[in-house]
Amino acid sequence: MSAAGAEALLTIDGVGKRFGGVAAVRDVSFSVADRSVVGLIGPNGSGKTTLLNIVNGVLAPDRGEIRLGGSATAGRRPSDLAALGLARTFQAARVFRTLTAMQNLFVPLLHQKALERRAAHRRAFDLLVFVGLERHADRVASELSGGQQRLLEFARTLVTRPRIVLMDEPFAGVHPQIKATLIRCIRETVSREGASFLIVSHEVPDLVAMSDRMVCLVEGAVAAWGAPADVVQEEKVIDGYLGRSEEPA
Amino acid sequence: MSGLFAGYVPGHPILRGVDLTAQSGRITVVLGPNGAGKSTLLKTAAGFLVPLRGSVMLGDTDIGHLPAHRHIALGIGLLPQGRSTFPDLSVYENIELGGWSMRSDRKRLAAAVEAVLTRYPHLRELRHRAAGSLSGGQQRAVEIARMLVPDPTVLLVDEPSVGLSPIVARQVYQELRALKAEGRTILLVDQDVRAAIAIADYVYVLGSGRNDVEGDRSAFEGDLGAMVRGWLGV
Amino acid sequence: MEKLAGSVALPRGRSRVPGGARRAANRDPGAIRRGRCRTAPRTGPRAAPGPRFCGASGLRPAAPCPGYAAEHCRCSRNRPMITHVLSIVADGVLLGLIYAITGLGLSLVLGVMGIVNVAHSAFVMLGSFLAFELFRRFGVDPVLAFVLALPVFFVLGTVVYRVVITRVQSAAQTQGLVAMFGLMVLIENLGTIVWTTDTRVVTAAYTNTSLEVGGVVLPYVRLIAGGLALLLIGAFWAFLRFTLTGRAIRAMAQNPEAARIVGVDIQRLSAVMFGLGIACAGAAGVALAMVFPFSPNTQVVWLAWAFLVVILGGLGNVANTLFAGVAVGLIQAVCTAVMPFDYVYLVLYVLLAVILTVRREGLSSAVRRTI
Amino acid sequence: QQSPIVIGGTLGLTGAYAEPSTDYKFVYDRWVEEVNKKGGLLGRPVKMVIYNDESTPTVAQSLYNRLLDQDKVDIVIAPYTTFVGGAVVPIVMSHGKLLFNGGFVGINIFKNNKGSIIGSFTYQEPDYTRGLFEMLGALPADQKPKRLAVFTSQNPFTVVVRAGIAGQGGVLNYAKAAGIPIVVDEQYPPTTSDFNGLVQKAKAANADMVLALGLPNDTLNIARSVHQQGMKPMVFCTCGSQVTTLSAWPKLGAAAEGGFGTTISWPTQGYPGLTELAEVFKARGYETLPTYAIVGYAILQVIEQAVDGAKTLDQEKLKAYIHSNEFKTAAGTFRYQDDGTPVFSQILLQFQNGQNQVVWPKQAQTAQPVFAKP
Amino acid sequence: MFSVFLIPTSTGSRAAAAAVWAAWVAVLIGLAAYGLFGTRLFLLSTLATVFMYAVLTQAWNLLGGYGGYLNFGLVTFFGIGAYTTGILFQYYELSPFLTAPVAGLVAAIAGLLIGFPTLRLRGAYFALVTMIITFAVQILALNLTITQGALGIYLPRLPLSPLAVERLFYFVFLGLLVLVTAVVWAVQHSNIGGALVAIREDEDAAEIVGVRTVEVKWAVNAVSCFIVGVTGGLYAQRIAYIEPTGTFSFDISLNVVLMAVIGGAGTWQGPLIGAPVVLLVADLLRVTVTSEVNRVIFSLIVILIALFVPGGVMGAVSRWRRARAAKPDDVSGSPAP
Ligand SMILES: Nc1ncnc2c1ncn2[C@@H]1O[C@H](COP(=O)(O)OP(=O)(O)OP(=O)(O)O)[C@@H](O)[C@H]1O
Ligand SMILES: Nc1ncnc2c1ncn2[C@@H]1O[C@H](COP(=O)(O)OP(=O)(O)OP(=O)(O)O)[C@@H](O)[C@H]1O
Ligand SMILES: CC(C)C[C@H](N)C(=O)O
Ligand SMILES: [Mg+2]
Ligand SMILES: [Mg+2]
Repeated sequence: MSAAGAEALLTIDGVGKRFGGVAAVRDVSFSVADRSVVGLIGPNGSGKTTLLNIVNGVLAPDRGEIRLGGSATAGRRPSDLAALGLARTFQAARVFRTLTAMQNLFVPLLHQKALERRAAHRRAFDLLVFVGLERHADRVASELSGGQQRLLEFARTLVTRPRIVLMDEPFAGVHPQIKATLIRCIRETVSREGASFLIVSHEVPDLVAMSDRMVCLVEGAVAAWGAPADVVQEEKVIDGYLGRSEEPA
Repeated sequence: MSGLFAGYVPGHPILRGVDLTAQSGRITVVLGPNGAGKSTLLKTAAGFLVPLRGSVMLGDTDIGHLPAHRHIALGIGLLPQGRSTFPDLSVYENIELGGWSMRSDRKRLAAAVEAVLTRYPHLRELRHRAAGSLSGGQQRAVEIARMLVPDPTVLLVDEPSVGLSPIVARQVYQELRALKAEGRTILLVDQDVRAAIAIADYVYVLGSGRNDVEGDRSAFEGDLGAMVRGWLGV
Repeated sequence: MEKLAGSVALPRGRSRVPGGARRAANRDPGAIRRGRCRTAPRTGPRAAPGPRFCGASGLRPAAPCPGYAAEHCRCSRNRPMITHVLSIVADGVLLGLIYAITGLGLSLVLGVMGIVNVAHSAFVMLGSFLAFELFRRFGVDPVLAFVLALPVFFVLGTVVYRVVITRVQSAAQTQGLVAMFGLMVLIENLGTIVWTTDTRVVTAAYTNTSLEVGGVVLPYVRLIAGGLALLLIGAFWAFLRFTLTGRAIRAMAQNPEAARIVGVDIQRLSAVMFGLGIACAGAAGVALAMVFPFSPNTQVVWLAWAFLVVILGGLGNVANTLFAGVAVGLIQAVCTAVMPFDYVYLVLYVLLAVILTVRREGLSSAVRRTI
Repeated sequence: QQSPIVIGGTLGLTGAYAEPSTDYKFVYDRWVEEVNKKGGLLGRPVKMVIYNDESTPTVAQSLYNRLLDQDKVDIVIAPYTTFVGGAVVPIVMSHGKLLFNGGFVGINIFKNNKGSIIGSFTYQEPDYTRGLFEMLGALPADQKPKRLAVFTSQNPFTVVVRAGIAGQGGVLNYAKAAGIPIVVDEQYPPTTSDFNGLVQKAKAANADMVLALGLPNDTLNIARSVHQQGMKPMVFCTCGSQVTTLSAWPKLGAAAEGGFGTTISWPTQGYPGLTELAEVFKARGYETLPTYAIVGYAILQVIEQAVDGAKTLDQEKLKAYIHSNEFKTAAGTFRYQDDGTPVFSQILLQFQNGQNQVVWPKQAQTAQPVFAKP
Repeated sequence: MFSVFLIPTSTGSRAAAAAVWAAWVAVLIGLAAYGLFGTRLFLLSTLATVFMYAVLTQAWNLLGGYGGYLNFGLVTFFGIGAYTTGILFQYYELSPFLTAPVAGLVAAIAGLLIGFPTLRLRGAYFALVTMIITFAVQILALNLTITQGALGIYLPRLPLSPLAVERLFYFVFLGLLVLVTAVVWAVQHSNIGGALVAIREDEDAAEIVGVRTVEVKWAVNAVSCFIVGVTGGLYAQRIAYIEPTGTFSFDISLNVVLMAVIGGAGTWQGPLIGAPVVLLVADLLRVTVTSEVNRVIFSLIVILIALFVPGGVMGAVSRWRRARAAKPDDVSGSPAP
């Protein structure tokens, strides 16, 4: 298990977290390099969301350390981390229900400098066009369908030009065609804006195709870490996660 | 369902003339882009939305105007999109409440809960945990189990595999097959086109609140990519 | 508190005199408050040396009032300390039970339906007048009235639900609040028209008698009211915990949409729930009428106590409502015994705010639920 | 038909301090009827405008503005209770009107307005307990109470009942003069709901005299607690409001027995209108004539006699007339002092065998005071 | 900490928007004209009270309407403001007109101190704790020497005719209202407004997407308390007699919430509509139905509004607008190619 390289943007080092009797995350270490996509897979309840919550500052780890761009994140609030360029989506989409789609994209811009903000306003609309919500720009978010809310959330993470984005199952419930667009978008963001992504998804083939590296959690611990093609070949991963009866669906 | 109009804001239908038949004992799949109205369709069928026009028929009776809780009594179960557990109740209590419609017969209820727990043994292990503390996938499993307690004959299933790991997702589709084999009627909405079509008997595609394409599974199995592009009008 | 009072600088170089500055009080009516004589020593800003106990009896000395230098200690030595402490505890617990029952209905309605039922006190008032009228017209004992109040107010509650709440439930919480506010004003003023604003008392045969156990005096009305409170709270606790309907009610509180999905008739169950909440309010009104004087205007003070209990106990949590009520009662009794009464409520409120903020209620569960 | 003389004011018909307002209202209505039957004032009919101020000072202010400006009332009468009344005084004064005040006490407010407020309470806050202490003062030294407990509501008038003004009057000063030491001296917020703890304090201090300086609800509450705690103080006085004259007092049962209280006058004194008033109230189910009915009626009698005597509605002339004449009212014969309050007079009542009896002053006595033996 | 930056809005036709604006301006001019030339004392004084409550409601609206933090203890800061000017007058004979900003400052500081623990509470807990704090502060006011306890503080009435006094306060509160409304408008149309709504909808998510929720709530609460404190300070001069029971009356808090909700919480127009509706109706009833029946009728009206105008007047307006604006085509989602 290779730990963080010096240049890594996000380093997760020996992180553990228990909820009462449940060890949700144990001794997890891996890193997300600058300008890269890391796929995070693992069976249900293996601790993926919990890990994102820890990285994100929502939960404090029991042990271990997270480093973002070289500095430890311990004790920082989520909004501090957001200011450092961290953005995320949620497993169950969380949009601001009474704000319009457009206004939803403005929320993350509150503490940005006025100039950047003006630019971001323009960018916001482009992002809506991109995820296909431009016709819904002025509709309140609660009136969007489940998939549309997810797309809106996706757009919301990108509006601030984050350095690293955590995504919890961004493709769930998204139409295959749009999913392809999103994947393209992610790759382009990496190459053009130099952002990094840590993506949780159960859609393994897509993830394999887009990730630079991949990590698999099983029962809270890292079961495999490395090149995507290798990870999905690992016995442990196949046994615990993919199953073998058919080829991965 | 025929000529169905339904929506959330008065004078503002989302579904505009949908015709759809779910053959009894079959799996009928509904596909469509985000926002096409698939979930709206299921909600209408489950009684959460009252059709503005058109009818929802169960056998020969129009159930469109019955309140939601009557639908359960008629054997219609809904697995909604998104998350719908009771976070502070235990898993057991969550599942037990699935049998709310059988509350007058406690013995039957207890037996039904028992049967479901036997069917999903991993939930039995979790039964004392608060549902809100489970992972996303575990909660989805609770919801599926909860839906099955009253032994519904018609299942309205909205994106069942979202958030489930591949193994479990596959199990879910197998489960759906098994449920069909037990003679239940299933109306399945899904974005996992491949998996859905694989178990479908008949497929509808919705676009913008209207029927778009429909046909047997065989018609869809061929060139999936082309079909997908087809609905999008690219 | 002394600090607070003392830290405010008196202007224009007026000297600070221990026990309160005594100013030439022409344009200054405040001066007449200054020469206080109190049970607790209040000698100057920071001089209070904490409670001073008087002999072994644990009683407070009388304050050194101007002119009564000889009267520093007024302790009765025939009441041992233990009796005194027990009296305070008994007083606190009995009072706490009354607080608990006052908060119960409010907690249920707020916890389950999310409605800040400011009309709670109005139903309490109606309960009190039910007891009053039954007693005056038919000589019905308040204990019986308590039992009768439950079905009567249950029906009243479901009617109010059908007429008012159903229409506001889908809208925001504030809408329900406004409706309940209107209802409160309506009921209070109808009450004023029917019963006028005169203060009323219900005096049953046992009202003016007390039970004395080892020097501790327990008024019968308080014992009875406390017992009834315990019974009612126990019944509700069991109901919510052990019956399927109770679980459905809790489920509804957590996720109404999902409750509909499993086939719960939300409207009906909510009506039941609201009815139960109002039944509690009515019964609480009867219990209060047994113990305290009341009028259509004054029962609103119980709203504050009910809210206090609810926030301390947590929304919709029956067992905690009981503990919270008793805790508030005990704190009040103990504070009353050891400090000037005019600061007791302040201490109570501040303590409450502190407990609450330390516990940070309502935060943790929100995180767990949705992320 | 001439245009009517309009008398206007507010009452807290609803709200926290509403209790006596219905009594006032009843008396006002009755008086208007009487006066108009007699042909009105100055030959003009009398009309009374009474708004509901909801026991709220701001509302009362706005309503007095309306009364003075829109309704153009000729005579202004005060609302009930000091904290509402205190708020309207400046408004009435700035319109150059007299304020006929049967609604509240407040010696400072009277003084500050130099006789422009005409009162009908015959004793102001510092004097509330004067009668009681005068009666006790007449007792032999060894029969006086030895330990006094005082409970005071934090209300603008009861705090003065307790402390007096500038060293004058008030329980603190009277007790000192009478040589009765104070062993418990507690103030409570107006919203206090339970007094058991307080009463226990008095009991623990072996108080043999308990003064409840509060409004009706709290006073009744204290009375009941005192009884339930098994205290048998030699003197228990409801010296804040005139609670023993209210309908609820007898309903306390055993707890009411022996309680002292004050009022302004007593039907046996035969003041004009008093007996009739008492009868009317008896018919309404009141065992005792409420004090509020007396002061409310008395102030209207002052108005009636002043207007008839001065033959004008001009406020300055009325003021001059009032300050230089005597008025025969149900509250006694008024001679006004410079500050606009009538000369002191008070009746001390004790509730004996289910009935109020006058126990002081001697000349009005209907029964001897009875002191419980602790 | 953050700058106000107006964000573009794109709904509605320009002509209609212009008409609405024109109507608002016309109302304002009409009110100013009445203030100058009107001679009815009662109306002037009632309107001054309406303006005062509208200011309070606007201030409440900032955190309560947009942010969803239902403050049931607004009167705490109102009372603190009133007592600040009252005490400054009592001891230093400073006119409340001079010291009103100080009152605002003191209230804002109190708001910061009280906000520190309470703003972490959510939902009903926050509402109830703010209410309890009012009671606590009221008891302080009853007990402290400097406030003169239950006796209260008298301020001299201004040496003007009653009409001039009311006219003065009419304009003082009207001016304040215009100012405060402008602030609220700016907030609504800036990122802060969006952030506040985000906090109302999902505070954790707002924090995670980068809103410094604590700071935002604090700052907005302080601004709100400042406005309320200034208003309270001026109120003390107007009523000329402050004492704990009335100045810290829970009714004031409740009334403000009522007005906000009836007008439409979370919109800048809501308080402008809610305050007059509630107060004028109540006043009209008070003078037409003089018995206690007036409150019965009032309460029935309140209940009917709650039942049939959900979301308040502005809620009804926006629903009507949306129903009109929405073309059926809008509804169908078709994703971008
Ligand atoms: N707040 C909590 N309290 C108690 N246990 C928790 C809590 N949050 C998560 N857990 C437990 O920790 C484990 C990991 O949960 P987590 O949500 O991280 O899984 P996951 O990998 O995201 O799964 P999924 O793919 O199903 O979303 C699970 O067993 C879950 O039940
Ligand atoms: N509560 C609501 N109020 C108003 N409009 C709504 C509401 N929910 C959904 N809509 C609208 O109805 C349309 C259909 O939504 P629906 O949820 O049925 O889509 P869907 O086909 O299930 O999409 P997805 O695949 O994204 O879940 C969408 O345009 C959406 O914006
Ligand atoms: C000022 C008034 C309120 C006083 C009156 N004597 C009372 O008893 O209440
Ligand atoms: Mg997860
Ligand atoms: Mg859907």
